[in-house]
Amino acid sequence: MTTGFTPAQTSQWVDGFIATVERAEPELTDLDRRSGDGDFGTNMTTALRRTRDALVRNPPRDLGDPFETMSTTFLSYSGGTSGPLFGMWFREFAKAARGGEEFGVGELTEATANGLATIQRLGSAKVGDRTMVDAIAPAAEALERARSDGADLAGAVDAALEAAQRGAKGTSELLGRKGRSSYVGEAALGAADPGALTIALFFQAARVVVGRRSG
Amino acid sequence: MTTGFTPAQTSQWVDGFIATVERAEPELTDLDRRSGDGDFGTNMTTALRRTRDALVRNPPRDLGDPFETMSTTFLSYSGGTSGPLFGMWFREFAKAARGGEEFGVGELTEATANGLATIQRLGSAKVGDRTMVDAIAPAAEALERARSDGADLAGAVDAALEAAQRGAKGTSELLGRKGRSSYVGEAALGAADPGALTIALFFQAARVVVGRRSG
Amino acid sequence: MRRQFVNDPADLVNEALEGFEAAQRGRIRWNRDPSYVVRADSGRRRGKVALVSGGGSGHEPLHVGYVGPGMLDAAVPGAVFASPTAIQIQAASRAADSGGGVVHIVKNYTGDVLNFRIAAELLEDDGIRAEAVFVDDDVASDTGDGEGPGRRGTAAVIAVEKLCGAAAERGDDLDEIVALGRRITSGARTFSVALAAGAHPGQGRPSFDLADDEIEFGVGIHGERARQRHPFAPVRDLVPEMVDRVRDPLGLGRGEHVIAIVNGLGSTHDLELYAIHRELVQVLAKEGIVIDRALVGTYLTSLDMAGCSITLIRSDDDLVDLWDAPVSTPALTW
Amino acid sequence: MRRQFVNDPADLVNEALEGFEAAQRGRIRWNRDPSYVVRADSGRRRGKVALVSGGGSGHEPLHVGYVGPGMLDAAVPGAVFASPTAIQIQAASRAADSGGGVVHIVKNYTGDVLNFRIAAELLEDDGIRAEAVFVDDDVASDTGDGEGPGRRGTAAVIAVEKLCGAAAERGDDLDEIVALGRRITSGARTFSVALAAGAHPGQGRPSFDLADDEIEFGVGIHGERARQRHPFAPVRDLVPEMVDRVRDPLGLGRGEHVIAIVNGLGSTHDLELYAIHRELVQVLAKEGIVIDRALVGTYLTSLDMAGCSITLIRSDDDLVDLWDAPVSTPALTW
Ligand SMILES: Nc1ncnc2c1ncn2[C@@H]1O[C@H](COP(=O)(O)OP(=O)(O)O)[C@@H](O)[C@H]1O
Ligand SMILES: Nc1ncnc2c1ncn2[C@@H]1O[C@H](COP(=O)(O)OP(=O)(O)O)[C@@H](O)[C@H]1O
Ligand SMILES: [Mg+2]
Ligand SMILES: [Mg+2]
Ligand SMILES: [Mg+2]
Ligand SMILES: [Mg+2]
Repeated sequence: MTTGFTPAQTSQWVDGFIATVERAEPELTDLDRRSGDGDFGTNMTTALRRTRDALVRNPPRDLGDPFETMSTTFLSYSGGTSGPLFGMWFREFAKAARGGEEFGVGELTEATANGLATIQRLGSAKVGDRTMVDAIAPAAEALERARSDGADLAGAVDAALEAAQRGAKGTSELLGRKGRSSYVGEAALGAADPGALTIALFFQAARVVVGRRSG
Repeated sequence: MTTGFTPAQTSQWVDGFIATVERAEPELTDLDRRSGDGDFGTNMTTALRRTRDALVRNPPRDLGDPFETMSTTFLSYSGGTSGPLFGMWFREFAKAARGGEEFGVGELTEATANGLATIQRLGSAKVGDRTMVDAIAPAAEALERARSDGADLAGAVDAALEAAQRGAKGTSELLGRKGRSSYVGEAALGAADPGALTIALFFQAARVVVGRRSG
Repeated sequence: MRRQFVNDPADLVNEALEGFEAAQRGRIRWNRDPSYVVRADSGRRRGKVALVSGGGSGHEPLHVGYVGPGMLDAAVPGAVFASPTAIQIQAASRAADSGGGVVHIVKNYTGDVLNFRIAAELLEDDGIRAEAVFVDDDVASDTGDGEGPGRRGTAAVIAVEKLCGAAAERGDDLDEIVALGRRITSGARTFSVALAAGAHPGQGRPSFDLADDEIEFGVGIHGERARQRHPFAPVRDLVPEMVDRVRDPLGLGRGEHVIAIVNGLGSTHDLELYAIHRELVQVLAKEGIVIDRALVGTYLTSLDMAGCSITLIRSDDDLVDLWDAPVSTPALTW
Repeated sequence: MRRQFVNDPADLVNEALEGFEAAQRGRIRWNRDPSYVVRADSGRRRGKVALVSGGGSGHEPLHVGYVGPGMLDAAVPGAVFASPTAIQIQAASRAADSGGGVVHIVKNYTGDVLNFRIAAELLEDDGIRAEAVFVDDDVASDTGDGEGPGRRGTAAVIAVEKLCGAAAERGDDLDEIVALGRRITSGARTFSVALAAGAHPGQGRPSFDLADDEIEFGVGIHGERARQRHPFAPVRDLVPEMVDRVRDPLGLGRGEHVIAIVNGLGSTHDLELYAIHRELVQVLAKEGIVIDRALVGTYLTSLDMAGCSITLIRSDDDLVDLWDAPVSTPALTW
């Protein structure tokens, strides 16, 4: 039974996330083309490439450093709406991890809850508005439940991933009410929200790391 | 034998000049079209119409007033190159007449000589450059000769007119070396310089007044 | 096909900032990365509230041209028509802060609002208090339903920067300046029209085309078209209609006082701007509205758009004093 | 089709001057007929040499924008691109004179030269001494044969007005100021390029057309085409060539000092002008030429021409002092 991500593992998590999003770039861009302005993939990969460079130049020393670096890169370089919001999302992960030895269920739950609160405070999207919030909110709920149920790390990550994926998929039936998708109306129906999918990819990258260790 | 223009006659002279130039406007404009930019006639008649208005508003009281008014109008309102030069030309007539009782051969000779000097100082055109100077210079010479020969007013005016007309006609065989006609080269050959012709019209208007009195 | 004096269009903003810094001869410092422009003497007067503004580039002289004594302490330029990032804003605010806290003057666009809000949160962790004045004066974007991103910010931001800058110089504290900025904003409205859109650096075409007999009526400053088109008309017809749009929501009546800004949006000539101001003076005189102060010129552009805006700002003695206070920046000095 | 914010184009200049006067709030007075603009406080300082400039309109902010303490005492605007008349110049000079005589600062064009010369003769009869400084900095119009009207006058006139204005303020007498103006002029050269011509108010078309891949190289400020066209090129290639044209006739060498003016001719954006200035700084640094002072912005226009000029003026300590002296005009203040 695993209790939390080690510093090496938060690094693997972030590395894996970068690789996954880069692979998904064409798909994400296409989704943003159907519901927005088609720059989502570029916005992501530009910032993520810089994260990778920064992590090479300044290798992470602390549990929270990979998140911290990713946060700063998104806040420094990303142009779109999603960029600064993701920057603040990763920042909550960095805060929860900072100085710690392990990133356990408690930290994960806390970071996700704070991330949700921050993104909603800043972007004022509600659940159902067809944004990344539609993936984050169910993940946050699932984590709260997992924590109070005493789930282990793998179980908590699994629950979050499953909830985020479900939420992300569900956005394909939603009419946009925040961001650019609010301008295209019904035309976006059938295509999922790329921001929400990216949140799911983030938990999926965590799942891979947890699986690797426990497997 | 007439000794000089009376105040009533300088008025008639200027009025006659205005009327003559207005009648000649299409022809003058056409000549400027062939050797310049085609605005000569408009430049003249705009200023002359204002002269007529100004003379109605402030009827001449002095021998020099008609010239004075015409000078100021040209210096105030005329846009082309010829406008300010004519303004200074009429100004020499005003100066020579100012305060006097009659505008005689002496005044006429003096005004023409000073007008020539002023226009050459300001525009630095020489005889043969295809400008109004080609009419003024022979008129000035003819007047000097008439004065030293002791000619009467009608004789002096006749001599000036004849010389100015000859000079003006001669410009049709000249290549421009000052003003816009210098840009068109041979294209202007065969057409006389409108500025020079206007000088001839000025002496012709004088001739009509002298003729009227002596006739 | 429109062309510009550029190298690689992607480098234009940074190259311009480098040239801008060189021309200012030490009065202003440009920090390349993260990119911001700051008064060379900033931080000297301990406790003075720092004023920081920013937004997309392409609106020059806004905002970098307004950095200097009596106006901004720092300006944060984004890419052309794109918000600066939160990290840029945070860095600029840190550099500008003299211990008195920071006022962010922000034109109301989603990206700008988001990044300035984030920067304020980052600054909180740095122990620096940052409060925002969101400027939303563009009546053409007023949907009236309280939904959506709200009215856009445009030329009133110049007055907010000038007046709050003067208040900061005289020693007003952060809360006072924020309250002042919000008061100015709530009494300010702008209406913009265009005869031709601007063209992005390196792009051959203007961002929209317009028929010869049309005016874009209520245009934005990022190449957004207006909701309305208006038949081409002489300024004597156009200006009264523009004034109607700004006066009505302000409820300006006889005997009231305003500060007026007649702004050129890029390629509109001074002759035109002054001719427009003449109409404005006549219209307001007829309605008994008193122009306390007027600014007429090219102060906020949308690249090389052929267009202009009219801004009216409810005025009073305090605002006039602040307006008249000295200011010494690259683009506004008296 | 280019359009403008105008009523009847024939009224534009006068309407603009009326709006201009209104915006200046009493610092400047516009005399309608004969038309000239004069400092409201002119004639107050007995014996100060008066500076009067003028020329066609359409070049704003030149010259009316430079009337004020430290620069011009009066400016005389003609119709668009047409000389003011001698009577206007005479009236402006009379109004500006404080007993110290008048210096006429005149861009070297046939019409302007003629009318200013005539005005000086008229003023002589008024008992006012007027001497002219003819500014002829445009290298593109240098035929080299001493024939014809000579080099045209362009952006160097701004420096002549600023520097002579400062000299007049400090009490230099008429002969000193004329000598100064001539010294500045003889050490000043300008080269101008355009990507698109301006359009006359009310006229649908720009005064010339240019292919997409061409630059008008050595353009005039009245819609005259250049003698040369140049293939479109990035500023890193363009600026060194422009610098060559102005540096060579001045014989500027390593270690010499200049004042530089990078001027936008109408619709060229500040971003572009600053990017051009960056190139200028690099080129001159490479050649060891020192930029003592620089002015970068839109100071002399040719209606809405997309173009720019680079002016270099041989500089020394005295000129730098005069440059730094305070100036307070609608378009230039420090
Ligand atoms: N107000 C908001 N709150 C949370 N997420 C948002 C909001 N607006 C947009 N988003 C997210 O941002 C994504 C689009 O990002 P991006 O393409 O980078 O921005 P832009 O729309 O500015 O081009 C959407 O898929 C959505 O998930
Ligand atoms: N330098 C000069 N000296 C004397 N007369 C001149 C000179 N240049 C032009 N002119 C006269 O001006 C006339 C043209 O006047 P006008 O059409 O008003 O001027 P523009 O050429 O500016 O349109 C010519 O016919 C010629 O007589
Ligand atoms: Mg997008
Ligand atoms: Mg986008
Ligand atoms: Mg002509
Ligand atoms: Mg002409």
